[in-house]
Amino acid sequence: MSDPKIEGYEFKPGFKGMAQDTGSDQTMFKGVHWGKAMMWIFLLSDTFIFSCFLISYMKGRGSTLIDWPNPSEVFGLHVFGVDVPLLLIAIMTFVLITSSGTMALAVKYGYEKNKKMCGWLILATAIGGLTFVGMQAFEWSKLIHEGVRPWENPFGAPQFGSFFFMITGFHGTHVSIGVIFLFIYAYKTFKGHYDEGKRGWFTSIKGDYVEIEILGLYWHFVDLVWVFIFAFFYLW
Amino acid sequence: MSEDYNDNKTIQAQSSETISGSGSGVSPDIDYVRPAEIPEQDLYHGHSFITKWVFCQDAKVIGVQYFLLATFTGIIGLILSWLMRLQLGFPELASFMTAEHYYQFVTMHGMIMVVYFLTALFLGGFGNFLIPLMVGARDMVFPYLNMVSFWMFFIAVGVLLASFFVPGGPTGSGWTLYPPQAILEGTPGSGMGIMLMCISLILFVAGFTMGGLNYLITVLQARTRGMTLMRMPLTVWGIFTATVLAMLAFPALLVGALMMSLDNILGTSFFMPTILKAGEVLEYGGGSPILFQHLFWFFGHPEVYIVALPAFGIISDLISVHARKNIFGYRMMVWAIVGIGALSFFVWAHHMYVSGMNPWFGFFFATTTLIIAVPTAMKVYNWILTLWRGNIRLNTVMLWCLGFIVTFVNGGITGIFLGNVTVDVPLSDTYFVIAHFHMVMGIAPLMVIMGAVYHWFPLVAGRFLDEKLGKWHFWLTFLGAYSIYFPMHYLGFIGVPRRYFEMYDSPYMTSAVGMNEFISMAAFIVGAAQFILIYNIIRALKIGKPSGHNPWKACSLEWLTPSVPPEHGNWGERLPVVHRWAYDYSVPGAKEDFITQTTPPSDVANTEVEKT
Amino acid sequence: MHAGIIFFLVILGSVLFHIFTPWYWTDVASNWGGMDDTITLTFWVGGGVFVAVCLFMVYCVFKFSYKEDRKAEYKPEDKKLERILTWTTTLGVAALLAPGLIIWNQFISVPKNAIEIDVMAWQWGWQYRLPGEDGKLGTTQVTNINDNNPFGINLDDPYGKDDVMVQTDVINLENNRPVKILLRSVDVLHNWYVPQFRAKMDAVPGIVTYYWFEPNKTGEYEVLCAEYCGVGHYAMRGGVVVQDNQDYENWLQEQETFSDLMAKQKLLETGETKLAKK
Amino acid sequence: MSEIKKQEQTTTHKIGIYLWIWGLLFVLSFFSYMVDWYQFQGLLRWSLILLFMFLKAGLIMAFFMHLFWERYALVNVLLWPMTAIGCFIFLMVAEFEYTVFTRLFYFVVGG
Repeated sequence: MSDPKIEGYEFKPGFKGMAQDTGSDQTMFKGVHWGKAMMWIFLLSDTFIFSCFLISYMKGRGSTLIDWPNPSEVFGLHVFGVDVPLLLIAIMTFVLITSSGTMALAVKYGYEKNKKMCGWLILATAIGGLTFVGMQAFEWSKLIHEGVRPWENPFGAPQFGSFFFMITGFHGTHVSIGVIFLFIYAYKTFKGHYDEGKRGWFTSIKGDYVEIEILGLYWHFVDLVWVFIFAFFYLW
Repeated sequence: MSEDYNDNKTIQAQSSETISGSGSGVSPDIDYVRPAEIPEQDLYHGHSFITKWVFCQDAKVIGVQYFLLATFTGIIGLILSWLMRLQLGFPELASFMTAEHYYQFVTMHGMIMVVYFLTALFLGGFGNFLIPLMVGARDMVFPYLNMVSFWMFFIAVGVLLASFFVPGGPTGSGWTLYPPQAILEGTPGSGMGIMLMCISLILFVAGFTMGGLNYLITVLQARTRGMTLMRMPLTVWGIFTATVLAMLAFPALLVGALMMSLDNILGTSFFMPTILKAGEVLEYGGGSPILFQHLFWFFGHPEVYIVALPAFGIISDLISVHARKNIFGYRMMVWAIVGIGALSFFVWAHHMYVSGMNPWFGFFFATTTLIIAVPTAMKVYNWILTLWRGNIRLNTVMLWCLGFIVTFVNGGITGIFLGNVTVDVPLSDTYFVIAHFHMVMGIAPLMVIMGAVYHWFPLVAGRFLDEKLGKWHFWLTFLGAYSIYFPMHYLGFIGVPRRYFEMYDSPYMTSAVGMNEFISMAAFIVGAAQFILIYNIIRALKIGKPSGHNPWKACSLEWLTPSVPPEHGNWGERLPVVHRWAYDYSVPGAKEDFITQTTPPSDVANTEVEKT
Repeated sequence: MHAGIIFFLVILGSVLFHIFTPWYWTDVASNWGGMDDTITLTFWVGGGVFVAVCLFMVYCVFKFSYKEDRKAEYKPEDKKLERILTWTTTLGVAALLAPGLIIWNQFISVPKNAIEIDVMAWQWGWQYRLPGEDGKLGTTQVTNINDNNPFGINLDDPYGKDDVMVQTDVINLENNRPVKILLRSVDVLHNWYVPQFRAKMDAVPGIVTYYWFEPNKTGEYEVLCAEYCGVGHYAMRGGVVVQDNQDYENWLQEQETFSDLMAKQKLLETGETKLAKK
Repeated sequence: MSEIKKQEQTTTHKIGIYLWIWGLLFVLSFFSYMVDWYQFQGLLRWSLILLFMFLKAGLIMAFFMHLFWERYALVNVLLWPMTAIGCFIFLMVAEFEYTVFTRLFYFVVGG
């Protein structure tokens, strides 16, 4: 994204530009919408939440003397007579990445004011998210059926269940909130709220396609967190 | 960038006003400030009583709401501290109090004062009121979110206070809420009490996040023309940096509170190892209590600076205004605030030297902790160097500032005792710690709050607070508080551990009895003295002397609003344009002893003002 | 003006209080006199800074209080002065830090000849275990604890058999012999703290923490719990008796070992079964 | 203002770049799944997991979240706080090793 044009302000690249932007008046992030800056800072804060979860998980898993269950087996599926390790998780990962891709395209079409494409892509993203949540529900019920509880499990260290339900639950909550907002935004896109600058339902801020990018940031972040959970919880 | 808030007329009006005050034959372009790059903010103006005063979106009203609610909880905390002091000083008079009660009061006093009083007051109260005014914004950038933030805080306080009325009472696990005892029988409020505490904290964090995003984006993205970061008053710097810390530190508290709730309700074992209680092995195992302590202090240490940094910032402004002198070494002050803030994330385990963590951490954390002493000391030097060759008005506000310097230096020095790992070993968990942190993050910030109230009350209400009452208030508070906490250090030297309901009669502790009685007396007086302020405020609202515009002759923007007190939208028709930093006091050659931030350079061309 | 005088009196009062205070630390009774020295050092440096800063402030209040015709100095920055102050402070802080780190290094490295003592804490009391002839403590598990095995010693651990059990809250120590305190808790956090020995450490359930000291004054001392552990926290006391070599050996002889206890238990059980048979 | 608007409209990225990144993410996810499928163990497993994880995270942040095109002022504000997390992770590794050491030594192995 090349820099926006600002009257009376000349952009410099790289770290020089950083020093110049920081030292300038009015805004530090040049050309960045208030809402977008807010979402970034919020995501930074949220990153710290997930980091604390994952650090706690590391500390918990590292200091227990009971063997940690092998996630590859616990999360394996038995399909067509063969045991496939991590099958469901792999599918979930692919679904989430797919939805992340559609979201990225939705943002692009949003900025091009392509209402139809943008709306359909957001809807596709929402459906992807919904599928993910559904599969997570399936995974939870499967594990609960096998006797995994937050306080115990038949495979090994009790902390396994605790951390599993807590971390995936917290991530799942993020996905669910995202899905709700995706549906709302899809509705608003199709209705043309962003074209005509219709004010929001509560905040009375005028609508704009930048809101799609803001929602996109959130959605990509959810995907980003899943990358880490996938690596640390399922593969490690 | 978008046209959300676009109001083309205003933008045009602003852009055309690139040259202002081009009179007096000076070359006009020294007054040039580049045009506005942010469109005018469109605000929701309340009409009814509810939208104007209850669910209000005006940051100033929200600030006052925060202030009042925080003060209310603070008074509850104060009453709890009276009860504690009654037990410690005159146990025979406190026969109604059991050990359970005592520990509940200790816990609630600590949590209320640190989180629900000081944090909410500095960031929610002063932050909301001052940030938009000081950076020249019409309001916070997301007024609706700001309103929700306050009401979340309101609910959080409600939940917290509700815990007084549930079976078992509020939690009595100390404000640090250490598991395993926090959720085990044998600690008061280990069922509902700790649950409500965790819920309340989670709500507080959620609410604060909404407010904090507002403060940050307002400072970063909504400054007025000419307002660079290095021209902001230090108050804004302090609150801004504290908010950054809060945004990054509260997550750890949130995670800790959530995990402990799960341990409590679901019986998970995040923090719970195998435990034998009353001859029975509980259904826990494998968890690590130290993990909670790490999470808690990863939040807890930045939290100390969340309280301290706004105080640093505000005090710098107050001293500068009332000493009629620029703050000495402004850039050093800014970098010190930022540096202290950044370092505060690398020092947390100095609260845990004797917690049984990996002993090698002692080296790391002692070093990082003492490094923080350097920028902090620089700030102290700069405050007193600002007084040096100033023209000090010895009014109530200045008295609070001087009181702050004495208490803060005292508390800061004892901080070096506790940060230095070996020195900490005999002193930690004793009254020395209590005395230290009350001095440095109880009394010192309180001095700042009081100074700030006397300083900014004219802006909020358009009237002065009474000076005579103010002086009584100050001397009672300062001398009283100092005589509470200064001798208390020596209890710590004797080795009296903290959180003792009764001292019993260990030979070396009997001498503490007399001191405890004295401290309790002082505490009652200091607490009562605070009601002078409440009386003073009520009195001033009715019959206070009207203050008019800029009564202190300050340079910073908040005093330059067209109407006092400022209206919704702050600036009337046109946003101010800033040409200098907020500290041009006593510039040689200037007509008056202050040059406001909005004075264009051409007006003061004949003075020796420095370029900022 | 009055303000300046009162502030001056406050500073003066603080200094006088420190000089004449009847409240000060008890005589150190262990090798950690070094901790007292670091405290004293910090006191001199820190106290000096405190007095200097505050007196300077008082001076400014006297010298520069408001006069209509005076104009304050206008000097935003003084690079040189700031640099000097920064470096002096850094040096001072480093001078305080260095001895602290050196003594901490001693604190965490236990001498080889230290006798290990297992201090077991619960709500709200203490008991102690000493290694027997083999000089080693047996491993433990919280789940093993019962009336016959008050310390939860693992029965299959050969080192545990001869462990000496002191099932009271008073422990005897030998004068001038380093002890390594191994802290263990079965329920919540505790802290075994004797003010005269200066050192302290939390007992954390689920792990074993340690610290060491060398008592060097015979006598009786009181043990306090220094980490909040529930409503009984303030009443959780114990005792230490530091004795000379001979007295200590005598005391040690009288104590019961784990195998004694097991034997007694077995005797009791067989007696009971015999009784039941009759 | 209107000028800024026009500027932004013309600077949306070509669809190709998104599709490319999308494809790369699939490939990387597939690779990291393969790490488990072939049951690599030990150092190889961990370094591969971390490698693929950071590559994926980097791609998402840089291109999907547009961080690659943002100005350094924003990028640095977002990335520097991670040092605190890094420090936290590093110290917690030392901490759990110490915990597990005391547990093994005093509760299991002894001597």
